[in-house]
Amino acid sequence: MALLEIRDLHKNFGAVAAVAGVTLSVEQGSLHAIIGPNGAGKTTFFNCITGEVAPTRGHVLFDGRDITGSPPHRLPALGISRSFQRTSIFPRLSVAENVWVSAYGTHPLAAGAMLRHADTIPGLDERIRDALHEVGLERHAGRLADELSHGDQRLLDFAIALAASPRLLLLDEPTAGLSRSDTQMVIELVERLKGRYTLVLIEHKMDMVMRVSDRISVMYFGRLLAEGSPEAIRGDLRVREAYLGRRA
Amino acid sequence: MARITRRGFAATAAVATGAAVTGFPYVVRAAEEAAILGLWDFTGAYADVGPLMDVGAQVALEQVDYRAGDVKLRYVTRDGETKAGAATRRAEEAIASEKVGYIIGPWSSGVGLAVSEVAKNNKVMHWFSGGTEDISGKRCHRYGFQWAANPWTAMDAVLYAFRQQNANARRLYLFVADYAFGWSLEKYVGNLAPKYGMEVIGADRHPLGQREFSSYILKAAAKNPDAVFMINFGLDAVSAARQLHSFGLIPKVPLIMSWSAGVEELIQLAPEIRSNVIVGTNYYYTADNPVSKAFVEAYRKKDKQGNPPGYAPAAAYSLAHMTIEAIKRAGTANVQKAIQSIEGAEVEGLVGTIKVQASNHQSIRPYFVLKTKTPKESQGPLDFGTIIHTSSTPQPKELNECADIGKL
Amino acid sequence: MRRDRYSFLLLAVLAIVAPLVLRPVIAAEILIFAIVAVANNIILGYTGLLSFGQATFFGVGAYISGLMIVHWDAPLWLILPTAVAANVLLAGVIGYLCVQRIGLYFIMLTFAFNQMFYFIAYSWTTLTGGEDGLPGVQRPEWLRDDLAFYTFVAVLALICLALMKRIVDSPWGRLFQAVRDNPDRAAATGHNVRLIKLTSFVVAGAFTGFAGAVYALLYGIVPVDAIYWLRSGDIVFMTLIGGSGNFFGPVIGAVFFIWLSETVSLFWNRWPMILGIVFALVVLFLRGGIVEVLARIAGVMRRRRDAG
Amino acid sequence: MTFLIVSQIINGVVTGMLYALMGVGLTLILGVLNIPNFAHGVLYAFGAYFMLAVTQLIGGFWLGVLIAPFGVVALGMLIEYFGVRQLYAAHHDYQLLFLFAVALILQEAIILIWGPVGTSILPPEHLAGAVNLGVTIYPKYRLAVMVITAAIVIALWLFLTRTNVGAIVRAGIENRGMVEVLGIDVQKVFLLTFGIGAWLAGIAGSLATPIMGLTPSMGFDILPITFVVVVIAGLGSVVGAILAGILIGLAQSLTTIWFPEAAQVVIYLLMGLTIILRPQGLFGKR
Repeated sequence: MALLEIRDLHKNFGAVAAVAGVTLSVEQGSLHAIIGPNGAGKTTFFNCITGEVAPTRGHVLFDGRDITGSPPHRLPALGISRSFQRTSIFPRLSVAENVWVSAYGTHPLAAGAMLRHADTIPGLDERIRDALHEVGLERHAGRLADELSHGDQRLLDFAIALAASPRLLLLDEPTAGLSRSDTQMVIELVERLKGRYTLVLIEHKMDMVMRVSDRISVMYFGRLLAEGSPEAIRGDLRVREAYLGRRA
Repeated sequence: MARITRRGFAATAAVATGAAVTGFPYVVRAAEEAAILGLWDFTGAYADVGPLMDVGAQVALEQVDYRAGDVKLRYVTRDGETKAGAATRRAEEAIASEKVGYIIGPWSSGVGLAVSEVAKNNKVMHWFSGGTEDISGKRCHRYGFQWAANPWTAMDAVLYAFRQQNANARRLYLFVADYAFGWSLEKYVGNLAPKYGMEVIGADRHPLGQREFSSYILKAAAKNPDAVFMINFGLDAVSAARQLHSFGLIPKVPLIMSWSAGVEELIQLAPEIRSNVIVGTNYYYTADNPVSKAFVEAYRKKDKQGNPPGYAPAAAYSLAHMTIEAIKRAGTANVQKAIQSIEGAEVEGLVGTIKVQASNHQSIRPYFVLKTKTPKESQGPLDFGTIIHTSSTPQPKELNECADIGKL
Repeated sequence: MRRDRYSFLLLAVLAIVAPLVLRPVIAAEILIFAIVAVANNIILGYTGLLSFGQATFFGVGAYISGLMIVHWDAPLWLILPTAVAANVLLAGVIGYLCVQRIGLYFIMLTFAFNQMFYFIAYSWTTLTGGEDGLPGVQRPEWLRDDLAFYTFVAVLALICLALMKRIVDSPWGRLFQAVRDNPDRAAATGHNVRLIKLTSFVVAGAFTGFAGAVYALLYGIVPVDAIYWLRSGDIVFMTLIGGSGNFFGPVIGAVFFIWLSETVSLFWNRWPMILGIVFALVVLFLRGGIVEVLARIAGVMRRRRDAG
Repeated sequence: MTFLIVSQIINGVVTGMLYALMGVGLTLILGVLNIPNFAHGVLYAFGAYFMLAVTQLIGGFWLGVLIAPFGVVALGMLIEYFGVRQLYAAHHDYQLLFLFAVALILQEAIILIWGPVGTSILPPEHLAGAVNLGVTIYPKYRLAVMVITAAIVIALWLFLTRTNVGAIVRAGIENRGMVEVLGIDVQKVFLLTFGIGAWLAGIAGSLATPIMGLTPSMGFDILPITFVVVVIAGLGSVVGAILAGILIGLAQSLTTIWFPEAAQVVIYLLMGLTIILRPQGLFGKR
């Protein structure tokens, strides 16, 4: 069953069509990667899903429900959570507080507990601990997020996304700008998450995508060029041309 | 380390005690010394007159060598900032730390009224010189005194003098600064004009601090008035006069600056602009009396440019002078006695005889009306005009709003 | 949390000592501005929004309180809640329009709205007294005495500070900080950023209006400069100079600001220049404010003690 | 009545052009440096006072108009170089607050140097008095100001659209990142933009002297109006700033015909209306 469905999505910036009619569905529990050379429209496509950009035409359906044009802050409550390409954390809050913000955002008590002390809201501690445990940052819980290393900050970004207990996790180039060892760490984390969450991954690092994905969609000039299993994509001539053509 | 801490603590305690003593409000005043607070606007909208007023007050105190009879006078100043909030706070502070019993100033009516409340609450004598009629009207109290002429007196004098000069003028167009002072003058002009065979054909209120009068001027010009009658003050009046000139309305049509600072305003206007102007003012430096002559001489020595004093320094001088008189007549620094001694008294002051009305603390004193000189007539850059009329006709009793001057 | 309790205890002690050292009305004024500065810090320090229009709420609070006393002789238990409610409404409307825009635009809008309300207050002389201010705001009988009034203000100020502390410690407070640090991330974690900004703005507006309402009682007059934009500048100044990174910093800032302007103005007529210079230096070199200085001194002393 | 309205329209355009000069300067600095220049008003005041200094020391009205704005440019560049530049790394709030502090300092400096009492400068003799336009009489000097400011606006437009430097400044407003990518020394662009903004404030100040006179507080009086111009125009729109300036000038002077007390409030009402109906400003894209 498809958890996320995109139907004929268009996005124009003036005369430029950044996304020109993409249709695709993401199966529950799968890791679906969207790749493509720079400028293929991946990020715009992604932003259309997260609500940061309103599509010109077309629909986004989550769990059968039309969420086209929902503002970003509505999505976590539905079960959609995301990480950011550039590490996006709250630098002047502690690591635990960073995760708290996300856990509280989808907390059922949210409205009623407004005037309690933030740290005494029942039910949050556990979720914060779990999220930090998942990425291995428990021992840094009390530290200021700003003081973490670059790689740890990226992990924190993941923890923030996970604390919302999402059904769908959108990952926007999770290894961009990371060192080799940090990249490895993130890949391992993604592999750990695979199967437990439905994952949409935007990447242009082919090797990583080939290694972790269940299914791959290739975008090129705003359109879907090809879609299929990693093996199928690897063998696809058009994909090869698109990548090689750019390189040449 | 421990020793330092202990010493530090002792020092802190000493400072705290000292401050507590000086700062505590209910301290017995030193015998026969009176502290006078000059609350002048050194910053804010009236920052231009603050320093001049300070000099004016100093002249008055120096003339008596800081003594009023047997009482020693101490003069302190604070910045009123042309802000009621700051001025009241400073007054409170000075009353506490300097044991001030007498306040003179500030310049602005709004701030003056606020300070008047402080004076009333703290039982401190307050002399004020600004345009508001409330000090001796609606909000009169036993501790507040008004030195400036009553606006009714002023408008009556100006209209009378203008009539003498321009027998055929009938139609007046008013520019009115939009605040309480402006309205009450506007009201009086409306009431008094028919008495002198004139009528108000239009009046425009402009915000205080207005610098752009062209639209008001065009409106006035459209009505073809026989005179432009301005009820505004300071830079507002100067800007308006300047622009009236650039539109060619004056000097063709006479201009009346009904409540003017005199010198301080006229000095900002080029001689061409001020060649057909009737100026009403609380003081002009050619006033023919010995107090004024001595003051002008002493003031010009102290002024950086040697300018003669205008309304502001004269007011400050006179406020100090009246305060000194009150203390001298009482023969003691006791504020209540000083107030009783000046109530109903007649003082030979800067503008001539000043009678302090006991019923509302309004000074009955001459108001001056000048006719400016044309560039040809003028005998120098500081020869602005001739006094053509003075009047001290008091405001009719039924118009005064001071119901009860209250108790000490 | 224990440290906060000590801070409050220290504040209470200082509040008791203050009228012995200062004239009660001046001490009361300092406390009133302490409320305003701490409230401003909820927007500035916690939410990361610079408002150049806090005088709007201060002034409106003051006018409401003044008018209710002058015209209806209304009791305080009615006046103070009315002032708060009105400012919640006003801050809601102004805030709603301002938070639509971010950054510089937000600042300029708060500033321009301040100016708009100033001119309304200024021009609507029949209501506000305009330039002359609104006089005759009599304190109720039991507050006529300055010391009694001070005690009243001190109690209110401590309650206000405690309430604001409660708010910044609540989930709202943490969300304010999240929005300050990273609005996009805050949105992506399920929070309505504009609503959070608006809440912060309204909270600050309410407390600022409350302080304004009390201020009207202080000298019995509501001066028009209560609502002038330069006062908004002063409020930002107090907040920053004390230290916007700390809840109690702005309290120190309010004390320092009033102390500085009082002392310097005694010596030099051009004292605002000194204020400007101090402010420029703080912005250039000491963005943590006085709190940072104190923290550094404390750090040095601790290190020295540890060494010795 | 017709002639009153006509003359008020001319009048509104003249004052509006002065607002426009201020607004454009503020917009340029805002667009390129991303700071609302709180010292913009005080730069305007310095334009007027430098004008006073030149006419007193050297003499000659037009010489003053020529020289004084460059004094302001020097002042503006000093502020940028020694203050604002030191704060680029910090949040832009701090730059703004620094400029606010500078405004306080410079306003006091005016009082220290030229004294607290206001003064005035007469228009040059060949522009003294008024001229009959048929529908209304109107001061010659104000008409001259209208022509001069229009010329300045056109010259500025040509500078921004036809020169390389202007193109860089425009690029800076559109997209600051691009300027950096193009390999241009951003710091120089900032300094230059601040200088141009200061020049515009300076020329507005010096041209305004015969109309508005000089007072130390004149900068703080015009600053809020300038902000409103930019808010109504929309962030970073030069054309918008010019039109918004004229719009405000017109609104102000037309209001005085029917409701003079509201002449000041009306510009803020206009602003409020703009924000409600078109939050990004009349010409703003962002």
